[in-house]
Parts: sequence; structure tokens; C-alpha cells
Amino acid sequence: MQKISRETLIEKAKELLQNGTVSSVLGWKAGEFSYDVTPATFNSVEELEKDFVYNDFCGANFSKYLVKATIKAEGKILVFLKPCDTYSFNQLLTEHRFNREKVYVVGIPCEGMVDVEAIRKAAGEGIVSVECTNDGLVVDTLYNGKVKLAEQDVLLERCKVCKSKKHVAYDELLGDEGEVIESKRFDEVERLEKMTPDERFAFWQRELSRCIRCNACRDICPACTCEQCVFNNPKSGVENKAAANSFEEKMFHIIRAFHVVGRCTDCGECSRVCPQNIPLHLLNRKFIKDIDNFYGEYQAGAEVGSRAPLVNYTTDDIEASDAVRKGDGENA
Amino acid sequence: MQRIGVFVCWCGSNIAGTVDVQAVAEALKTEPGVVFSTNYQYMCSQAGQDIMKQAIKEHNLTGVVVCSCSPRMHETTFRKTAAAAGLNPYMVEIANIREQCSWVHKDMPTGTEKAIILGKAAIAKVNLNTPLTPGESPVTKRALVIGGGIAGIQTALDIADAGFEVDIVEKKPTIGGKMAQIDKTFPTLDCAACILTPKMVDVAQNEKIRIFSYAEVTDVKGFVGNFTATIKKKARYVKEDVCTGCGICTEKCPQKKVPNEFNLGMDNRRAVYIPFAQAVPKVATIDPDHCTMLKTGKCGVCAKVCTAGAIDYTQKDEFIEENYGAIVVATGYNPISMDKFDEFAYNQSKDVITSLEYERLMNAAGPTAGKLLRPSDGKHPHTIVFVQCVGSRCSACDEKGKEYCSKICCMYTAKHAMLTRDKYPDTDVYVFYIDVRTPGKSFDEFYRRAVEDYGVHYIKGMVGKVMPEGDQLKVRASDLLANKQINIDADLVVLAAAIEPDKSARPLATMLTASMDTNDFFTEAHPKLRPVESPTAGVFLSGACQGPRDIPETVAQAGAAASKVIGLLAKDKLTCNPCVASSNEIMCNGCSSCANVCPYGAITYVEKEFRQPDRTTLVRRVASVNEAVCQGCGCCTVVCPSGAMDLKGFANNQIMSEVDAICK
Amino acid sequence: MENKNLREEIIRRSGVNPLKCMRCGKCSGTCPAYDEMEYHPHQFVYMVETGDIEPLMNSKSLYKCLTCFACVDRCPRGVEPAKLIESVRLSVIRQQGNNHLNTDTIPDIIDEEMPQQAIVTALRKYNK
Amino acid sequence: MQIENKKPLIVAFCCNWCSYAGADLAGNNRLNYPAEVKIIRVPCSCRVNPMFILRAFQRGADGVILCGCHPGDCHYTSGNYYTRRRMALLFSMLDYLGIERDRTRVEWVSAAEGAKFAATMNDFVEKVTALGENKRLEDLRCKK
Amino acid sequence: MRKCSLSNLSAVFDKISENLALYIPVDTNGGAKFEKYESGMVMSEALNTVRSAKDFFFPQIEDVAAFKVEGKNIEVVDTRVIKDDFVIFGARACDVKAFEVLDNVFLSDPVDSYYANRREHGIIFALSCSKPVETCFCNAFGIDCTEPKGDVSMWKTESEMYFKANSEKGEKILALVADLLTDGEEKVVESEKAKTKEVLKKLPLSNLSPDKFGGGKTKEYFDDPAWKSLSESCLGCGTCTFVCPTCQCYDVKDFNTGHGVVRFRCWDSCMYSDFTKMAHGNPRLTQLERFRQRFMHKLVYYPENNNGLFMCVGCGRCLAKCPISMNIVKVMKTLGGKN
Repeated sequence: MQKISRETLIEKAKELLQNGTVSSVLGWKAGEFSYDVTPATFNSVEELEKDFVYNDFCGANFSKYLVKATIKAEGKILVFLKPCDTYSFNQLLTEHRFNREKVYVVGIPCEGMVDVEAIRKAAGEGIVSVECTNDGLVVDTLYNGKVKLAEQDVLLERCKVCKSKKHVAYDELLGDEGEVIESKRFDEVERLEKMTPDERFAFWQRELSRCIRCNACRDICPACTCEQCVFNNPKSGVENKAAANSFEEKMFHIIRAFHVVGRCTDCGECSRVCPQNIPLHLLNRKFIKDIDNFYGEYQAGAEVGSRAPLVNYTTDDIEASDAVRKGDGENA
Repeated sequence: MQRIGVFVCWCGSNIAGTVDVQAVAEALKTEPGVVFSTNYQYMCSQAGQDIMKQAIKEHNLTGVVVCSCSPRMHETTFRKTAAAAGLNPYMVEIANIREQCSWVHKDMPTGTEKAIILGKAAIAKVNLNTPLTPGESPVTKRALVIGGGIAGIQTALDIADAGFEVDIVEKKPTIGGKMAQIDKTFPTLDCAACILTPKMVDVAQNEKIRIFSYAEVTDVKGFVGNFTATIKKKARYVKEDVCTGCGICTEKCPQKKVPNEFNLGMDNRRAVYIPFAQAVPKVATIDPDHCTMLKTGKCGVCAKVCTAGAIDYTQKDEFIEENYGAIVVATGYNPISMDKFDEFAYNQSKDVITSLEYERLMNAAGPTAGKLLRPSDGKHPHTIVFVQCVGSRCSACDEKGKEYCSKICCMYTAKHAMLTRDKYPDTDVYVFYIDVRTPGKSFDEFYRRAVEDYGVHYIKGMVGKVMPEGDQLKVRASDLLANKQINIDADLVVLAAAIEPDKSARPLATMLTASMDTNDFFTEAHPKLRPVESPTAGVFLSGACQGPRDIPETVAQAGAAASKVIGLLAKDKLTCNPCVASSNEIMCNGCSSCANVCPYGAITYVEKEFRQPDRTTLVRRVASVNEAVCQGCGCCTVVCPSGAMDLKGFANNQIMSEVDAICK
Repeated sequence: MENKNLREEIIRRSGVNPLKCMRCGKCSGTCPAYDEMEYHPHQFVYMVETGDIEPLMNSKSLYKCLTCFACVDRCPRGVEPAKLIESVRLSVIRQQGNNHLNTDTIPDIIDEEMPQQAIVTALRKYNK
Repeated sequence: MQIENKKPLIVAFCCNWCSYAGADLAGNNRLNYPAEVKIIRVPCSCRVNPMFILRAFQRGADGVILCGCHPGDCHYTSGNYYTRRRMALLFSMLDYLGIERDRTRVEWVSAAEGAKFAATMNDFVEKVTALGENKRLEDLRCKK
Repeated sequence: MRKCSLSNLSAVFDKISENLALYIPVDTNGGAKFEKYESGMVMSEALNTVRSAKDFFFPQIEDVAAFKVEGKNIEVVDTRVIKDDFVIFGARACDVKAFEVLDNVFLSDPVDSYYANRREHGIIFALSCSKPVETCFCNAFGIDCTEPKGDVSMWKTESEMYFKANSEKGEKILALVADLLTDGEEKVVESEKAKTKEVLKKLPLSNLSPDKFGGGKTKEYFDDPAWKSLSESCLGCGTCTFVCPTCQCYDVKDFNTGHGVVRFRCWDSCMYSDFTKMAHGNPRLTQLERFRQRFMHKLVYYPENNNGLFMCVGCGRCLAKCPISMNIVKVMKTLGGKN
């Protein structure tokens, strides 16, 4: 359960709307069920009071919306950012993707967001309602009645291995500031690295074969803000609308991951939205782990204007052949 | 669709010996776009070139593929031939079937098969070639030299000698730089002023040279041949064209307690001053930080005594904008601060000094009028310890020293030691060193003379600690050859401080988009082959701004930089390489990745208006490549995630079509 | 430095200028008796230069030198370490009370059986 | 006994200033290397987009090698330093996906190293031949 | 009515798969998915597959022709791969209804021969739903999830699977496994249906109705200001269209293989910015227009041309999968709720 309440956020939004600091609010809107929250723009206090929500299902990262929203909006936009969202926010600023002056950031604490799929798995299909309480979730189901779940067990993957509760950008902070966390997010990557190449190949073949090229991972990704994606551009030589075979599946995901190297903040949105549950974060995290390993720790978005590893170098960088061995966990 | 002609060369038996040229020409005939295919003994001969010219005209060819030797050999030849026949020279591609085929493969079938594939790849590329025209840009025939030390002076004189205008911008009130502060020069021991000041006078009298002293470059725009620089002339409160340099004001000024920076603070000057007797321009300058008139409005002595009426308390900083074709950076060096070297007690004892301070102590125009006297009590020192490599070759803690060798210290320390023993044979002189490095003409002989003829004690090992005790300095050091620790009671300790680039270099590099290394020395375009050019076209490097160097090297480099500038300014127009990057503005995100990796600073960002689907206008930040500056490496094309950046002549689709042709 | 006179004497007698030494170590690198020595040839030169002569005179190393002159032959600076060693040996002999011989007196003490080489050596040693 | 003896296909990207000249020198000195190696000239190794490498595998290449100036000797001062970072990360990723690591390589070959060029190609072809046909990054449509 | 015990189901699968290709839903990391049956596979318990059953007749990628190029000669090659019958086992009523939607498009003149070919060869074993979930609203479109159509209808109880053939094709397959089946009683099935119907009443979307939509409503909804807020957070990804059993838009592309060309068609999504891009550009330039297109097509344009049949079967896949939880139910409620 989130420590900060919907009412607190509405109160803050009201204040900023009324004193003229902002003219609109980017927030979460309640849906049909307890869990289907949609990002939305609120222009008035009435709209806020009617539909605004903040609960354990507000996973969406608003940073990317700012690219388009700041162009459209006349005045300033109030945006509520969770700690991990602020990294994406900074990264977009580093890449000059929107005007900082048009945004008012309120940093809000996050206790981790919940994965509906995980609830379905744990409590059974047919969720009538989900109630978030201090000691876990109470899920009312059609077939299993009320089921109590520990929040920790149904968190989104990215929240289970949360890397930071610290906001790296805000104009104002609600609640307490957290810390950067020593996270276990690379464990799964390491497990894969320890497999034999054949096992790894089989793993990725199996995972990527489910891809339906819906582009949700790309379209939600705060690093993928290209005016035109190479995969949509017939002149790029790699354009395609559907993966015709396993090569094209790999091609899309390798190139996409490569294009966000050093720019991916590991916000985990790609894996959250994948309708096929492909663990796409494992590709991005491999790059992040290698970067940390080869060139020293680098967290994209930790500060505005930092130079990403691929647009930087030192004269004594690791050679590619050694990198492959070192990336595999061997001593190079 | 192109109309391509294929010309397969035999190169006598060089190619035809291992490649069935007939079969290659035949096989390539059916490739898409090919309308003509032939083979000939020597394509590069006049007769061969005539065949090509005739075919271009007869078959209305729009593209040419020559299967021959390496493009590094005859690409230019065949491009000229094509141009002579009216075809754009960049519509010619070479398939290298000699060096990379016939010469490395032994049997005919293998060679022939590979030659056909290489030919297909070249054809695939030509199919996507577009005619390229090299751009031209005019050249402003004036050079800017930033820094008025010996490097800047020499460069300016050499450029002016060739008949081009030069402006020198010097931030101090006079040109001359560090060399003006030096007493004698190694290895000949002639007096620095005697060889420098005539050059300074030459500069002042040269009609082609303008000196902006007490001035700084605040902004540089443009590119090779077309720079615009903004120069800030700081207010000196003295009318430069009126002041006669008589010096009366500098004697009458009541503010006497201003540390004299020319003598490194070892004596005082007045608030109005001329740095030294031979200053150029010989004009007084009022130091606004110390002038009572400027601070409180009460004084005006200098104005009263100035017979020329040159004093003007109302002067303001003046900004001048000027166009240049080339820029030479000659910002020089400074000794590093000794503040972090507590072990040498620099801040505790006045008798621990740096080598540059020692220069001033030895100099006849210095604070002691050339007599070697201790700064603390004015007594003659009898035991002097020189410590080399203070802060040089120090990689332990980058805050403290510099990782590199400062290069000049070994020689000037030998010079100091020798001069001291020469003038004052009653002194004991010890030099503590890690290595003695004297790779220069007559340098090692010079150092050996200090040891053998002047009896300077060179001890291998470093001084560990200097402890002021009474009026003496207890020096504890190691003697590595004797394998023991030694203690010396010294009267004076001289530290050979490492040198670092002037602090103004970093912001200047940003302005010029010239690259720097981690030590803030300017990077050269190529360490061996283009040592005086910066990777940024039109920006040249002179002197210690590029790395530690002594006077002879600096002068040599200054001349080299000048000759490069002259070579540039002698052209009326610059022809640009047409194979440059270009950005598709509609696809550009404005993320700066390309600008970050560009080694030449060829990419800038501009705000462009775009029409939106809803018919509104949107202003977006997009990359723009300066074709005059881009060298065509293509690094930017790969970091561009949207693929907005592409390289003409080596475009993404061209290279991919080559890949396709090779792999099919 | 201590023993300035002794130092001067050794240098004068040997005709060697130890200041010419660049401390390259070639003399020690070439010395066939190196392993037997406590002080090695380059140290000899340095110790003489710095006047640190007492330990040298007391060291057995002094007599390990075979006077093969390899060091003299190979020294890039012409320092001639062997001559310096020889000179120090002489200082030891002098201190033991055996002093100069006059060239004139030599014929008298020559023994018929005495090898030619010994005579030459003696001449070299005792006339300086 | 090996029944199928299909020769591998190798695409070599060579920078114009060092490695392409090194390949020319190998030719001048008549140093043999397998004809399976086909060279594509690029201005600098940093011109090579990962997309080109994948494209080569898609189209049927069995190995891809990049050759550039030695670090510090880049004609464009820093291009190969960027190449080194990109390829270190890309190759490590390909390895992570289970693609055989011997199918890709970066080698620094100067204009004077004709012998190194030939030796590198011989070695690379041998390694790729041992791996057999590229199955893990193939596009069946491109097979005949 | 025939039946077999659930424990005997694998024998049925084995028998069918001996004769022709059989596809059953199985569980994967990414949820349930139809896969070609191989001995030992277990049928998924999931209510529905992540991707719909439309893949069988209208796959995401289908080669339509190939051109072999040699020198300057071109040869056209037929690329049709489906030549034998196959069984889809366990499609739900909603997906089966969706075939009707697709048929209206692909089998009306001019007939899409690729679709028709697959359709002819496909034999559908449709399974009644016993545990509908909160995202289900097939009811709204008149679908009875306990009465699935198809060549064979099936009902599952605690321990048994009931079969009823609706077509000749279905009869044939049931005959194939006749020895493994016994006669089943109608009333067991009826009571099972009744149980499910009770659940249906409790579903949160049970009252949803498309009555306010249908042919002739274009003018009413086209310029509705609500489209703006509904579409503003849409990412423009293709998730909803690709999991949808009724979306049938595709693009035709050529792939140059180096020695020829493969012409294929692949699903396209009206949510994509380059959807129906033509020489002059895009007809729908903003995401609002594209978003509106999808829902107007499903709720207004399609019914207008197809006798009131809506282009949605209420399977609920888009409700579960949309990255930002925007979906047809919210659109229907927002637009319909106003009038």
C-alpha cells in the first residue's frame, strides 16, 4: 500500500492549480476495475476529484508523456513522479526532449507497484475487486472468494528489485526522500550468463518467439522517443511490421536494446507492458551490467547532462574480445 | 535506375593471371543497372581511360564500376576520367580485384568467383550512388593568434611575413609571456630578454600585426576560413594611443603595496604600472583592484602627473568583433600550485621557492637586481637544494600533481644549478632527481657540464620532507644509489614545479570546439602526422598549450603552425570533402549524441520550425552539419538512434547493399 | 662530506673523475667478480665521489677486483672504475705504513726470480 | 568424416586509412588468405553500424570481422575508441543471446601490417569454419 | 452427445494427431497459447489464449507469393503451405464468433483465397466457458459462452469432456475417435451451463450494452469531444489490435532475399502512425483520428456494412493487455453514457 494518499496528491494539485503555478495535471485516472488505471490530463479541480487515483496500480511512468504534453500545453504541467520515473525524466532532459520550464515536478514516494498478472496467478482468475491495506492486499475473486496476498509477492518485477527510492529530480517533494538501494536486479542476468551458450540460445529463442511486434515495449519506453523509429522507416533497411522469423525477432530486440544503451534507466516499463510477458528488461540490464563492469558504474538519468558510455571513451577501454569473456563472468 | 558501365582491368597479368577477366565482364553484364561491360589490358592507361570516356558518352552511362587495383591507387584517376567525360566523379566505384583478389588467391576459379562478387558489390553500391558536389567556402585572409608569448609572437611574425594580417590577443598588459620572466635560456645560456625583446619590438612595428593586449577572446563562431571572434578589450583606464610609456605615473602613484605579479609577488608595484621596462605595448595600466581613485573616487595623482593626458578613469570594457580565416591557439602554461605539497614546506618558509621564482631572483631586473639573496632575510644562501619532478609524473592523486613529465624541468634545473655554481662557487648545490631527461640538441652535454665541470651534486632520489628549523631548512631525502637516507641543512630549496595548461584553455577549447586531453592540453589532429593542427579544421596549435615544451621546440612549432595557417590563407576558396554527414531534420530528435562524438565539432544545433499534422507550427532542436568542418568519419551515424544522420558516399543503404551483394 | 682529503688523494692518484659517472651500472654489469663483492664497481665510484671511503677501505671487496679492466674498457663515460679501486687499495697500503717507493730504489730490491709482471705491477703501484 | 564441406562466408569491414591499406599490403606481398573473406571499405571502423553486422548474418554470412586503426592511431583521432565500446557491448550481447562468440571479431590492423591482416583472416576463417554454418542468426528466406 | 473422461483426453489427442495436425492451448511463460499437439502435452486450464484463434486463418505473417530472379528472368512461385485439414481444439465461443466477423470480410467478394483455403481446412472444436472472468463481456454482443458454435461444441465438467458435432467435418473427427468416447447425457451439460450462467450475472460488465452504437451513428459520434481525452494517453502501439480476434487489417510487403522476392502480408494496426500510408501521406495524422478509427470501425462502420454485426466479441483481451488500460469498454461507456 502506498504511504501517500490520493487525497494528499489532490490537495497538492488543487493548490498548484489554484495559485496558478500549473494549468494542468498529469495523473492517473480510475478505470472499470480496481486495477485498470489510465494516465490522463486533468484540467480542473472537479476532474481531479472525480477520477484521480493513486494506488498500487499506478505503475505508468509519465516522463515520456512530457515530450508531447509540453508542446501542447499552454501553461505549466504538474506531473507526479515516483523515484524511478525521475531518472527517465532526467535522461529526457539530457537529450533535450522537452522544456524543463514547462513542467512542475512533484516527487512522490513509492512503496512498489503491483502486477495484476501476479495477482491473477496467486488469487485465481476473476478479480472482482482489490483492496490495498497496510498488511497486504485483499482480493475478492469470483471463484476463490476473498484471498489475502502479501504485497511483496505480487509486486512488479522491477519493484521487487527496486534500484532507488531516491528522487533525482523534483521541484517539490511529498513525503520522505529515500535512498539508492543495493539491488539484486542483476541476479537473473548473472544466472543467464552462467548457462552454456546453447542454453542461453534456447532460452532467448523461446522467449522472443512469443513476440507479436505490437511495439508496446518501444512505445512505452521513455528512451524511445525518436521522431521516427528505424523500424517504421522503410528507408532504414530494417523496417518491418511483423517479425517474419526468428531472425527478425532477434534483430528487433537487439537493435532496440542497443539504441537505448547508456540511455535506458532500467525503469522496467518494457517488461511491464509486454502482452507476452517477454523479460525484455534482461536485455537492457545485460547492457547496464556490462557498462558497469567495463566502464565503471553508470546510471542513466542520475544527473542531467552526464555523458552516456557510448558517446564517451577512454584510451584504455577493454577490447571487444576481452569484453565478451568478461561479460560472461570469466576473468579477463 | 542507373545506367552502369563495368570496366574490368587485366592489369597485364597481375589480375588476368588469376582472374578470368572475360568471365567477370560477362557475369556482371546481367546485374541490375548494368548496360555495358568490357575488359581491357590496362584501364589506367590513356587508351583504357579513352575506352571509359567513349562508353560513358555512347551508352549514356550514369555510373561506372572499375574492377581493377585498389581504390587507394587509382580511384582518383578514374574519377577524373569520368569527370572529363561529363559524369559526376562520385558515380565511380572501384572493385578491388587485384590487391584483395588476384594477388592473394592462387587458382583461377576461386579468383574469378570472388572478383565477380566484388564487382557485384560495387555495382550494388553505384546503383544507390548520387552525384556529389564538393562545397566551396571563402577564406577570410586574416589570422587570430590567441596568446602573446614566444609561441604567439613567432607564429604572428611568420604569418605576417607571408603578407597576411594577424591579430594577437594577450590577456596580460604586455606580450612576452613566460619567456620575458626567464633569466637565461638553456643550453646556450644567452639572456632571454636579449633574444625575446627584439622580437617583441618586431611585432609592435609590423604593419600586418595588431596587438590586443589586456584583452580576451570571449566568443568564437563559424568554421574554417570563416571564423568570427569577439574580443573583449578590458578597460586599462589609460588611453593606449595617447600614453607615451614615460612611466611617471608608475613612480608617483601613492598606492605602493601591490604585489608585483611579474616578479611573482616577491616585490611590489604601484596600482598603475608597466609590467617591465621592455613591455610591448609600452603603455601603463591601472589595476582597478588597487587603484584608490577607481575604488573610492579620491586620488587622481596619475592623471595630474600625466603630461600626455592619457589617464581616463571612465574607460569601459570594449568588445570588438572581427572575422578570421584561421585561429592559432598559443595559450601557454603555468607552474602548478604548490599548496598541496606540504612536505616541501612551500607555504611555511619563504626560502622554499619555485624555479620560476628562482629565475626572477637570478634576473638582473628582478626583485634583488640579480643578486642571489634569500627571500626571508636577504642573506646569501650557501647550501641550495633543488628538487625535481615536484608534481610531475605524479599519478597517485590527480588532485595533487600531474601524471605527465613536464619535460623542461631537468634542463632548467641544470641551468639554475650551473649558473649558481658559476656565480657563487662557494655554494653547495644539490639536485635531487628521479631521472634526468635531456633529449635535445646539446642538452645532455649541458647537464653533464653541470655535474662534471661545475660540481653540482646530482643525487638519485627524492626529497621526502623539508622542515624549517631556525633560519635553516632541514632537508631529508633518499640517496638511492648509496641506499641510504640523507639529511642536508639547506639555506634555500627550489622546487621544479610541474607545468599545466593555462586555465583559460578549457573555456577557449569549448568555444573553438577543439578537443582536449584529460590534462587540458589541446589534442592534435594526428599525433605524428598533423602535430600542429587541432582536429577542428582551421584551428592550429602553437607552443605549450599542446603539451610541455621548451623554447626551441615552441619556436619550431610556432613556425610550423604559421606555415599551416599561411597554406590555408593562401587559398581563395576551400573545397570541402563531399563525403560528409548530413542530418535528416524531420527525423532528428535533437538528442546531441552525434555532437558528443564528433571529433571536429562539425555538428551544431539549430531551432527549426516544423509543420504539425494539426497545421500548427512546432519549433524543434535539430542537428545541422557544417560541411566545411565535417571530415566524414561517420561516427555520428551510428550513435543516432533514429538514423537521421547519414554519411554521403558511404550511406547506410549503400553499405547494406554491398553486404547484400556479397552475401547473396 | 667526510674524508675530503682522502677523496682528493684517491682521485688525484687514479686520474679518474668520478663526476663523469652517469650511474649506468655497466661496470657492475660486466664485472666477473661481482658475486664476490660487497660493494660493486659502480658503488665504488659513487662512494668515492661522495667521499664515503672508510667502508670501502675496510671491505674485502677491494681485493676481489681482478683488475681485468673490463669496466675500464666498457665504461661509456671513460670513468675507469678499476683504476679507482686500485687507488683505494693504495690508500690502504699507505695507511698500513708502506709508503712510496722511489723508482730509483727499485732495481736494488729486484730479485732475479721475480716475475716480470710483478715488477711492472709494483712499479705501477708504488710510484704514484 | 565431414560430409558437408560448405565454405564459410566472411564479411570484413575495413577502415579506409589503416586496415584497408593493410589488406592492400597483404596483396602487394602476395600473402594468401581464404577467398571467403570479402572486404567492404568504410571511412572509419566507427562507421560500422550494428545493423550492418546483423544484416550480414541475416543474408548468410558466417562470420563478421571489423578492422580498424590501432587505438590512438585513428585517422579521425577517436573513431576506433567508439568502435571498441560499441562492439564490446554488442558482442557481449550476442554472446548473451547464445550466438557463438567466434563469429564476430574486432582487430586492429595498421597500414603496415599486411602480414597481420593475412594471419588474422586465416585464423578467423579457421575458427568460423570450425563452427560450421551460421544457424543462430540466419534468415531462411535468404537461403537458396 | 458424446463424452470422454478428462483422464482419457490425451488418448483422444493422440488419436486425432495421428491423422491430422491438432492444435491445443498449452501454458507458456507468456500465458496460454495454441500449439501443435505432440504426445504428452497438457491442455491449458486458462480461460483463453493470449493471442486469439484468428491466427489459424489469418496468421500474423503469410507469404502470398515469391518471385525467383535469375539473370533477367523472373519466375513466380506459389507459397501456399496449408494443404491438409487441421483441428483447433478448445477455442472459446467469442473466438468462434470472431470467425464470422472475419468471414464477412475475407469470404465476401472478392474472396481472399488464402483465408478461404485455411478456413476450408480448419476444423473447430469449440469449448464452452465454465469460469468467465471480470473482463468478459461477450454477453453484450449476444454471444452465449455456454453454447459455442464450431464444427464440434464441447463442455467440460469436473471430470469429463462432452462433445456434440455440428457439422460433417466435426462428425468425421468424432468418428475417428469413436472408440474413445461414450454416450453422454444432455442434462449434465445443462446443469453445467446453468452454473456458468449464474456466474455471468455477477460479472461487472454484465450490463454493458452496445445498443447505442451500430450502423448510421457516424455523425453522432465522429466529432464527439470525448475522443480527445480517451485517446490522449494512447501510446499508438498495436497490442489491442494484435490480441483482438476480430481485427483484420494487414499490409502487403516485399522482402528482397538477394536472389528473389518474397511477397507477404502481415497484420497492421490502425493505431500505427504509418497505417494506410499512401503516396500522398497518411489519411489519419493524429493519434486521436487513429484511435477513433479503431472504435468507430468496431462499433459503427462494420455493423453498418454487416447487418448490425459488431466487430467486437467481448473476449476482454484488450482490457487485460492494453499498457495504459484504455479499451473498448471505456469508450462505449464514455460515448454511450452521454446520450
